[in-house]
Amino acid sequence: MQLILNEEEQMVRESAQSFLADNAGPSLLREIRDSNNSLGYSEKLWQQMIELGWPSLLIPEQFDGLGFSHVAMGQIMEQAGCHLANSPMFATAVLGVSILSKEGNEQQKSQWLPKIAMGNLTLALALDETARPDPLNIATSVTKSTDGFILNGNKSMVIDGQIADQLIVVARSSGKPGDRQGISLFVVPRKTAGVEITSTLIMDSRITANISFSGVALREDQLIGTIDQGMDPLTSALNVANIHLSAELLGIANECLHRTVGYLKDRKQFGVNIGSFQALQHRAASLWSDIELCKSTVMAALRSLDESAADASLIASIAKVKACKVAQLATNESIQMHGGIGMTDEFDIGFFIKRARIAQMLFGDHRYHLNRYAELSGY
Amino acid sequence: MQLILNEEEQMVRESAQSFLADNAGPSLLREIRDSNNSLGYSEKLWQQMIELGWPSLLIPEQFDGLGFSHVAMGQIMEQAGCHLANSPMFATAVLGVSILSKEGNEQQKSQWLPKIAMGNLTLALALDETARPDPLNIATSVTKSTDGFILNGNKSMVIDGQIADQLIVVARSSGKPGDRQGISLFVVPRKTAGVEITSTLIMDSRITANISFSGVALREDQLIGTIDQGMDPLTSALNVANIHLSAELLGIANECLHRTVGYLKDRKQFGVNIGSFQALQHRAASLWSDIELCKSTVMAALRSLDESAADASLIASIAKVKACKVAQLATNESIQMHGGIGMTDEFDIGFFIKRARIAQMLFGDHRYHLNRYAELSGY
Amino acid sequence: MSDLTTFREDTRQWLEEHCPASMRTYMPESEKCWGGRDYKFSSDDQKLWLMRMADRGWTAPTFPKEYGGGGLSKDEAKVLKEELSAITARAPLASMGTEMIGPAILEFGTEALKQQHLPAIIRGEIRWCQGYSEPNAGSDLAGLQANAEDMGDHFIVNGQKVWTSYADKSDWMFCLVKTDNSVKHGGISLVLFDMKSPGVTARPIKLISGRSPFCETFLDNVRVDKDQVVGEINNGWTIAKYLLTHEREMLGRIGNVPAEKTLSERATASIGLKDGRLADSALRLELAEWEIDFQSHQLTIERVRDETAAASVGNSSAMLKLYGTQLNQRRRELLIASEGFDAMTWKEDSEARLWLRSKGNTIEGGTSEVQLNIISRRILGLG
Amino acid sequence: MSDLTTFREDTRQWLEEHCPASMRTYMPESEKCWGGRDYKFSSDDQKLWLMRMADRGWTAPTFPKEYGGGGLSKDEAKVLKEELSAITARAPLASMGTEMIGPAILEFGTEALKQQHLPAIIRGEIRWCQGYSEPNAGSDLAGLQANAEDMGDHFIVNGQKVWTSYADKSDWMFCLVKTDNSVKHGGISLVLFDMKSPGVTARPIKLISGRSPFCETFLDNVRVDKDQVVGEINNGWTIAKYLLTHEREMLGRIGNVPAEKTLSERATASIGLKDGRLADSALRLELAEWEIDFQSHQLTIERVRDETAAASVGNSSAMLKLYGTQLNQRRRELLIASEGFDAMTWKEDSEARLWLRSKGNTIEGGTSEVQLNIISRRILGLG
Repeated sequence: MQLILNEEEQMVRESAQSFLADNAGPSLLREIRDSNNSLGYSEKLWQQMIELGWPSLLIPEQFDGLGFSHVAMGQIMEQAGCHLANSPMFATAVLGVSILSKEGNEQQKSQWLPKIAMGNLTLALALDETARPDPLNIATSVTKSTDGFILNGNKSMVIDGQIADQLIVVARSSGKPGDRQGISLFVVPRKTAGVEITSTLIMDSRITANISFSGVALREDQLIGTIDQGMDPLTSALNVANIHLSAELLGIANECLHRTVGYLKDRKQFGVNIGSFQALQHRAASLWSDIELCKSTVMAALRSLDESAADASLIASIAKVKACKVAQLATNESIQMHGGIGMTDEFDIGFFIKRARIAQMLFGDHRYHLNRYAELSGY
Repeated sequence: MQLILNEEEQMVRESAQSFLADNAGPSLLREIRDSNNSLGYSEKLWQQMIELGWPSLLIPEQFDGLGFSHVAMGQIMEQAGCHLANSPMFATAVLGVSILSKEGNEQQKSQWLPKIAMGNLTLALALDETARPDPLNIATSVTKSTDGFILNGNKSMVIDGQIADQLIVVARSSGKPGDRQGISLFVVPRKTAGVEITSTLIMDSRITANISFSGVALREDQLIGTIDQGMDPLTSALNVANIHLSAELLGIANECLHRTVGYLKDRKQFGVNIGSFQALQHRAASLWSDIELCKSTVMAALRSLDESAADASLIASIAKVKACKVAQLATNESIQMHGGIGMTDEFDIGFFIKRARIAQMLFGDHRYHLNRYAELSGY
Repeated sequence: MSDLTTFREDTRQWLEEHCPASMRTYMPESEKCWGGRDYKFSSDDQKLWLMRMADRGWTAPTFPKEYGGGGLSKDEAKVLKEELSAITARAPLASMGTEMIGPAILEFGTEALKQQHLPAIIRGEIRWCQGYSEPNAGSDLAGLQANAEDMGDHFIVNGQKVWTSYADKSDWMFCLVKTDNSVKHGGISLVLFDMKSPGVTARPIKLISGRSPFCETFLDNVRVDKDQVVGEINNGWTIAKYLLTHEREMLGRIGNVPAEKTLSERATASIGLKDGRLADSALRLELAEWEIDFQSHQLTIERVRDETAAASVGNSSAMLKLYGTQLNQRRRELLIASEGFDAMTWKEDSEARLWLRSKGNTIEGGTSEVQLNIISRRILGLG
Repeated sequence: MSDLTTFREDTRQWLEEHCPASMRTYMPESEKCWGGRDYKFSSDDQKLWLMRMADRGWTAPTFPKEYGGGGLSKDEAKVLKEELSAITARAPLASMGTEMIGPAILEFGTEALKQQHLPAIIRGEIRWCQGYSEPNAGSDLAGLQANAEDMGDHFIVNGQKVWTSYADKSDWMFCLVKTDNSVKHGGISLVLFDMKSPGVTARPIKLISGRSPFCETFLDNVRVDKDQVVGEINNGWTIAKYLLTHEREMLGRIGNVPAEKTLSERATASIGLKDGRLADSALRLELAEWEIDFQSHQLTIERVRDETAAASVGNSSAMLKLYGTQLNQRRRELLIASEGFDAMTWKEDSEARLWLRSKGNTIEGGTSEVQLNIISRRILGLG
């Protein structure tokens, strides 16, 4: 396995880096927040991303996509972390595309993927029903009807659910909450009778949706994959999601280190730069080392997605554990080393700790994945 | 609850401190080790302890003891940790006396306690059967015979088993390994037909015993307490043991800090005392703070034994978790901060890490007690 | 002992009769009683409870009776504390006066200052704030620059203070100023002035939690009479250190207030048990470790007090502050981990805000790094 | 790529034919092949395996063929490594020669030195040790004092080295000496000499583990010919730093050898499962965390190599050493925790000894503190 970027990936990384440095960053996020923007992201930034072809990155060429690697997309996610660039990218072009291009039938792929590639369609995964993620804990139900299915239930914390054109809904077609068997996936247009969407502002200034489905009628062709067999494709999609979230967390951690080292060189107390204090030096050095390890796991995890590695679940949990822990350390250390100023809303570092914590929690925090790793390893 | 020593306790502490500083210490332990002493301790030191009345400290006055507090005895244990003073004190005068004076009948008490007080009798608790402590995991069996019981089974890691005059044997009189019910305690003289004792040298230069019981005939009056009801008194005794081991670990941790701070002031590199490096200062300060917390839990735990607190199990686990973790940190940090010299057998610090680890493992390490604390707390 | 027993019984009975039922319940942060000129009591009971306790001087139990204090011995005060906590009585007053400047005036102030300030502090009539840190004097507090020009019978103070807790809601400030610029560190005095004095402006600072418990305070030609200097002029650093010790001790108890539910109760309610164990096995162990450390810290506060004859706990306060603030951060981490996304919505009463706020605990009142410096230098003799 | 594929196939086939079956098994520490003049092979297969690999130069795969090396490219060497590990082949040679002084001679030595030393290193005929640390020059290595007096065509060396790994079993030493005493740091040269030279005495140091992998080495009027200086006289510090980087990289891989069982397999065997989970819930999570960190570290070694064109990994070696040695300590902690008292008996092969030995990992080859200094200065630019 090559743990370095190839030329194409390097190009994507550099382009994301310079584009987001110029067009995103904490100041844009602050502006979005303070203007009570109801999207939770900048429509202009999203349009620019579309122009750059980012939503099409993971879409195969035959569906008008670029067919780039997960490693390439991971570079964008990492830079989105560095520059706190909110957008529908993750929910649509990473998570949604992964499900559709892997599980969708030819008809579904040709219907949706080209639209996504053009930036004309956004998706959201309606999965969680409880405050703590657990993909087995699905009570939302689908029952057979004469010409399709009826969907009932409630979803919370749906990322981009407030704007997505189509919802990918995880529902239980048989069995009871906790069962692996009996999960099915459906595409449901937001504008369907019986679908009710309310927005919730969360800590990192994004907006998520609570969605209720009351007797929503679905056609057969809205089913993605096989009835009752949705858990495996869902697991694959969550592995993809967690690995890309790890890339985002890596970006956040790295940016926090970078800003903190800059501050250590700048801030004077007792007549010297506080970066001359060995206790802070050692902590910064230790953080840098942790980030180096995180870089390697994220790179290997992204590469393993491209190589369709058999142990993707294990690798995803390794990457998420490492990225969550490193991001937690980096954000905490960056506030502590900035001192009082880091606690103020006027200063930027607070945006990073907020965003990091949401990304940590999404689809399972380090505790969840540590346990999952041990379980998958048979102990 | 008073978390300071009363006059009597202060006197015991000071006397233990000065006596052990003069008569024990790493050099004595080294001598014992290098002379292949088959006791694992200095007989002379033990005789001096007897003269000081230490074995009689916890024995009630009506049985010729001093009737001092656990807090007082804890001061001796702590100093024994500081000065690495091996002796039969712990197994006989702490663990053995606790069982006998709480669970023994009048006849048993008058038979054994005065002898212990005089230094004429040593005890050992034959409990563990597996490499990882678990008091419920008892397979050693007693079965009813015409005029008493028959004992069969194997015990390992019996502290002072190689020298004890009488063994307190934990055996199963009914039920199966893992059951709380069906545990019984017996006093068995070492010189009993069917008792075979072999010695094992362990890392801290002490000697423990593996003991096998083959068809050992026991009389009714060798039973301590009630048949099948031994688990509660055993639990009490292990609480006492773990709290006193915590005191010993506190002594070790404190001595390691003391020696390390001394070395930091002494050792020069780069033309300055290494104690002038802030990274080491902060680690030493952090260790000192942890030790301060440990002091408080040990003091409170000892006091709660004297006050027969209802939640002794919870308190014992708190003390043991804290003491194990602090001792582990202190011993590791002391070797690291001493650098290469700390790794040599010629230097003393290695004796502390070895002793600490055995005391940590005895009757459950921090992981065991952390789990036990959560269990006892109902989560 | 017998005296103490009598005192305990009397106290218990008095509390039974005088502590209103509504004041024996869990106190949300928003119902803390701060007192002061403009304070709006949240209930009649809150006011009654303050008045009754203040009448006995039990808002400042160990302060001398002559200034309105309780005049209790250290042991009696401990008994009072135990009896209050036995009925989960709310603290009648949260006050920088009784906790911080009051003890300093008692120790270092003139008789006139004592008579002027202590009774009002004890009765919760005047709310105080602390003017210490400056933008360029954080960890290096002694490097402060707020300048007090000597005008004979008074000083004219100019400068800027930062991180002044609730300056916008306080009546008076105790403030460190530079009265001798000829020395780099030193030449510092502790002065008291009314926040209504001309030239005082307090501007709230918004924190990452979205709240503003701190202010920037601008001092623009503020007149301070010389009789409002605590201790000697130019010798304020001694008193500052004394106050910092008090502050550390106070911050060591941060978050340590009676709560509706314990941490493990809240975690169990959110996460649920599986086979009798908290379903999140990693969080379960972290929780147990926190509870053990928390109890160890509580016991250490007690032990240090038992060991110390003086009112202040001295250098140990650095350790208590270091550990107590970390514990509060860990508490907040465990709470948001327990509650998951419920804690992440940006509502007014979101756990997220308390979690974010707690990140400052290891910075305010002297960073953890400063505490470690104090311990390694003053206690271990390193450096 | 096609060339590499061919190389892989050829290599696989050659290994299949030439690696003895007994050399494809887990290697206990005691069967490591050190080579050297007096080495006693533990089996004929061990000797055969060394000879066969040495004949191809694959004991030093990237060394030039002219000196007996394998002459492989970096990519080919990676393939060889993968193929060796695919059949769990034992390392044919453990050598300070191929790992440390060999690369230094290649980079800095004269042609004569290369011809004299490299073939013997590659064939495992000469075992080397490293004379760096001194009693008063540990972390402050550049403060060393061993003195080399210039006698025209040779030096006379006097001094004491410490922590010399296996000096008592080695044939030659590469040694840092002071050739110019007029400067405090600097004036250092790297010299080579035979351990049989008159005046060299090696005395094993007993460690807390009861074993003696290190020696004190006394140098008493030891003659060293000037043609045995590597690089320029007085410029040895440059080469020393190069070698330290190599050493760090090597130590970063400490404990990372094929084992009979993985850590979690050993823990499961000792502790057992309960409801499918390791019965010790705290140890279970520590184990998972270790395995995750271990894999992250392995991937980092790989990534750093992929990123670095040069043979050496440069400053990143400090991070690899820092983390790798901590991981080995954690491994040993987890092993004794898993095995409990079985690990505590003081037998010759006790886990206790390996655990105690591992405490030195974060000290030898530059303490963790030195590594953190290197990272903060050279990489982060702090200080």
